[in-house]
Amino acid sequence: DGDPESFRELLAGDGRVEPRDEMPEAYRKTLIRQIAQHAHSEIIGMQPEGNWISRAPSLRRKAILMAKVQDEAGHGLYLYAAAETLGVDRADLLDQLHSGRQKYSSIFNYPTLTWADVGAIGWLVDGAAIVNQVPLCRCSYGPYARAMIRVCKEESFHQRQGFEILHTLSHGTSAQKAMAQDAVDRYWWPSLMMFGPPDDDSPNSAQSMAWGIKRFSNDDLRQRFVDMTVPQAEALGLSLPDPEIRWNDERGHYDFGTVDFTELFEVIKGNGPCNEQRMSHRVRAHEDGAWVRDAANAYADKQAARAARTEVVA
Amino acid sequence: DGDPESFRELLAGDGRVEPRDEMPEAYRKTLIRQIAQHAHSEIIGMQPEGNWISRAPSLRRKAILMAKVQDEAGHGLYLYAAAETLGVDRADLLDQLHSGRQKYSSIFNYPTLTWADVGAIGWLVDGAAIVNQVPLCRCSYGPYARAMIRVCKEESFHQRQGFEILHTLSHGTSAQKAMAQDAVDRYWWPSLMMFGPPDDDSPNSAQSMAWGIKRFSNDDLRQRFVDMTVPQAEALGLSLPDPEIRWNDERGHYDFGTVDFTELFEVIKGNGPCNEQRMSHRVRAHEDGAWVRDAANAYADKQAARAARTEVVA
Amino acid sequence: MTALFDYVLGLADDALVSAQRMGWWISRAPQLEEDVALANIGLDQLGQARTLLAYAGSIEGQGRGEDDLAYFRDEREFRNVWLVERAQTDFGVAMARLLLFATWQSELYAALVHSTDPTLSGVAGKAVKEVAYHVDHAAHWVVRLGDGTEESHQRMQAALDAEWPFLEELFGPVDDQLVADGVAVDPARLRSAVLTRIEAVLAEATLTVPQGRTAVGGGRDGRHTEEMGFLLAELQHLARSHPEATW
Amino acid sequence: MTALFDYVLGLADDALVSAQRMGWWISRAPQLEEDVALANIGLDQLGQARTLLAYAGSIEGQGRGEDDLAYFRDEREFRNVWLVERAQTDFGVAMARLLLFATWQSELYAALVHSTDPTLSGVAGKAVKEVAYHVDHAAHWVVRLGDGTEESHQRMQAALDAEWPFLEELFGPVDDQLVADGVAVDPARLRSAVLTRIEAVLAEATLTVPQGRTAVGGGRDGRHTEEMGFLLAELQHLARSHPEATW
Repeated sequence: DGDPESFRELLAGDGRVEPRDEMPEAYRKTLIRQIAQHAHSEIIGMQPEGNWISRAPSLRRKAILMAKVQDEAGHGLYLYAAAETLGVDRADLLDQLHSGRQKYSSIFNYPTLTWADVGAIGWLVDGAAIVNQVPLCRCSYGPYARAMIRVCKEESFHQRQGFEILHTLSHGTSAQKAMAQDAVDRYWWPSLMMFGPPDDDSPNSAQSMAWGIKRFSNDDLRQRFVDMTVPQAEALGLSLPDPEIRWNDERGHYDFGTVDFTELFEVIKGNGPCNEQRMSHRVRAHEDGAWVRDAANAYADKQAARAARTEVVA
Repeated sequence: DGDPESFRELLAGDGRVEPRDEMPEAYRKTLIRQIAQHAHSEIIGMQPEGNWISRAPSLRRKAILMAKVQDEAGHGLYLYAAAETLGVDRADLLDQLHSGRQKYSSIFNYPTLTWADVGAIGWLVDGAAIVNQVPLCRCSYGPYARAMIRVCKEESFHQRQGFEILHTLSHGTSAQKAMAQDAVDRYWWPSLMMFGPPDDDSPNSAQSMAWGIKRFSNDDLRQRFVDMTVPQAEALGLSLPDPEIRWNDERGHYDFGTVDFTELFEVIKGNGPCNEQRMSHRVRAHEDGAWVRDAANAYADKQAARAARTEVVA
Repeated sequence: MTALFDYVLGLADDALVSAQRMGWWISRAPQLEEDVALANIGLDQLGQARTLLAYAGSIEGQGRGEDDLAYFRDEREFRNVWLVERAQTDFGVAMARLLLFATWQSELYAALVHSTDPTLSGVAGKAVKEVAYHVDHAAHWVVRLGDGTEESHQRMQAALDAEWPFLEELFGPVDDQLVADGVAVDPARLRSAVLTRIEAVLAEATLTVPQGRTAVGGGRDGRHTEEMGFLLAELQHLARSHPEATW
Repeated sequence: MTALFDYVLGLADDALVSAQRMGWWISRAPQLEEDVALANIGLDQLGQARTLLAYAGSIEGQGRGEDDLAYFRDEREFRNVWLVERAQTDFGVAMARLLLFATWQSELYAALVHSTDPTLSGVAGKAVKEVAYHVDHAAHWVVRLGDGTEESHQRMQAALDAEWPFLEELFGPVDDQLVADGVAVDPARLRSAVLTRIEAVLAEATLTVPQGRTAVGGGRDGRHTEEMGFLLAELQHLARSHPEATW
């Protein structure tokens, strides 16, 4: 194809593409879309867990949860910064989120109904995110890869915290154990959907793999997540809501049931339980903050003008 | 004085002044101010108790409380209607409330901090209101007197319900009993202030008594309230926060301590715990409802126009 | 038995949660008459809830009364639809919601009058009269706001559009056997009558019948919106703070 | 002993309740950096609260820990000031409130570093650094909003006017003996330093120092605003729903 020679050499040698390197426009656009969607997911992802900050059942858990949701805001910042190295700016990306032209991960369109959901999100959703993201630490685009390294470190911390919440619940009162099981029952299948559609229904994967943005197929990553999670569920003393899960000695993997992707497509289309709520919460926060951002800009302009005046006088 | 002869005869014969009867302008103005203040008190008075509707500790209590606050709205309606017979309208009176030109009873500027406060308001505040209002059932102005008869009937029902709440609490757990005592401690003195300043500091009372609007002096009513309430407190097993209360055989009344009216005057000036909150709640409700009232008027106009058109055609 | 418990609880929780939200309006209504009216409606609903909860408790047979069920169940055990549980915001929204809910309740209770379950039939006989007033009241306002000013027309249409997605959940299935036994009413059977009545009101109100998305729902299975937990925190906090107390 | 318990509880509850309100902003801030910053501030306050509550529990000596005190006290037992307990509404209000609170905390903890009570002195030593950042952050925004646009200037002034009445309660008296013993700091002694610092920020922000009414207060005696009960319902509902549980 017509990709720049330098770009092809970098990819061939498993090197990193940096912002000033030449790169194909399609590569740049794909990255912007993917990084933006990832960033948007972090900030929309603040909502379902943020929903429990005021109600966390102990002060220690409240502190851990506040810190976790704060980390998600931080991840959003790293990722928007990585996207900005590709020549877009955060305000435009946010506009695209708010107008629905760019997406965020559908998993955040499910509600957190109980405290155990905070645990399930940490364990399953962050767990799935890590499986998705660890390969991105070796992504061909340098700023994205470096952002992912920081993100993954914190995510694995969050995943352990989620596991710990569920462990405490499943070893607590019977009501607590039931709460934990219920959360896992509700979050299991949506977590499997986080890896995207099956490989034979994933049109853009091949190009992303050729570009070194994607390293493994959706189904491979999904299998890796299942293999990692099934023993953890046993350690928790909780069941997974799939009677077909069993170890397959021949494959060296766990078999599992068929994911019903029609639900995922409904949620992506906007028909999940919380799509409207998540977007309107986000847009309201943005609109309510407009006067503050305007003021900060106006103040910066005034300060710059004052500094210029001082220089002229001096 | 220059009062109309018919008016003087009515008063002398303990008759009722009706809307079409001649009456002195000062009499009319005094009544408007008093009835409006009374009506305003009913609607502002919905707030402190309304504060507990969503949190009432049993469904039965929730129903009783909703019905009670509803009654207060109803009392407001009777009283605004009574005021309207004097040639003002409700919208103007509400404007005067909202702009601070007319007052409401200062007792509603105290917060309801616990469920027991709902009981204390019923028992003490409604109790004091009844003592104030029973004589008004014989007020010289007919529409006001008739409104008060309806109000007093319901108030005495409310007073019993408040007593019953406190009785249940004071015979409940130790935390419940403490809650009841605390509420009575906080509401006792403000309730005594509901009868207004001492007689020698109550400039308008003489004229109101001459006009048959007021039948007893502030201090007489206050004494009546104390005499009624002290035995009820004993029946509740709760103490009143005044060490000077004791039966005076000679007077045939209970003695009680000196009311510190500086607090009342502060609250009247706007410096009570909730003045700002009560007014802003009320004004917000009114402003939020403006489009609804406008729509109702516009619809009524359209309907009238349609009816007129039909008549012309017919 | 469990099916009947669940069915009764669904009806009870709809009424309880709606009453809880209705109570918010008292002292916040656009005019004093409306404080009175909305309190009335809330009281009717609360009364329905109390009778139905007491009945659910007796079906269960474990000694739980209306307050045990209202104050000591967790969110996932509540069976009400999403329509009634979201916070009150705007009077137009409140009237749109009440129109949908009360019209459905009206058709439901009219049919439940003939339930083979004598308690349900009795509850329905009383409720059907109350709910008729609720429908009238909501319709009164929907017409005035729809055919009032330019602003009120727009706000009423927006309110209706916002509430409409929550209507469908009311027609969700209930236990087949209960329907076969004539105890319960199949909600799907009510759809056309409910829609006909609502659409007649909307036509008079010069409003457009909304099209489009349906909310996911799930309240009958205890899957609620994220607003439900905050509603329960407020409803239950005092009672749960004094678990030994009577009130 | 009881006086020390009350004193420590007052400081703890200020921090706890402020943290609880600060948490509301996370996912609602005007920009992402601010979600991070306000979470940080809330976390610092929550950390202060936890240490102080644990210390209060040990003073009391009845085995109550931080969670017993946070989740199982009733409203009348909370000792925080009114400034921190009212709901969050607007970013300008949040920054006005934080400026007042953090400046006061800053002077308080700077003085408490010299407390004869080693635990308080230790808490103060850590808190004084955290709080310096809170003051800077609030001042940063108060200046930008005050000296930003016409709209932001008006909103910031209105926010400041709304919060100012709650400042005075922070200077209310504490137990004389504790002050005499060098355990506690007399808050009245902090007034002029606090006002001087705040007024310097307001001058830079082109804002006017408000005059006028003082809120009644009473938080130190457990007399709160009517918003406090709703805050506690949310804070405590889950813990109170499972009194036997550990988390």
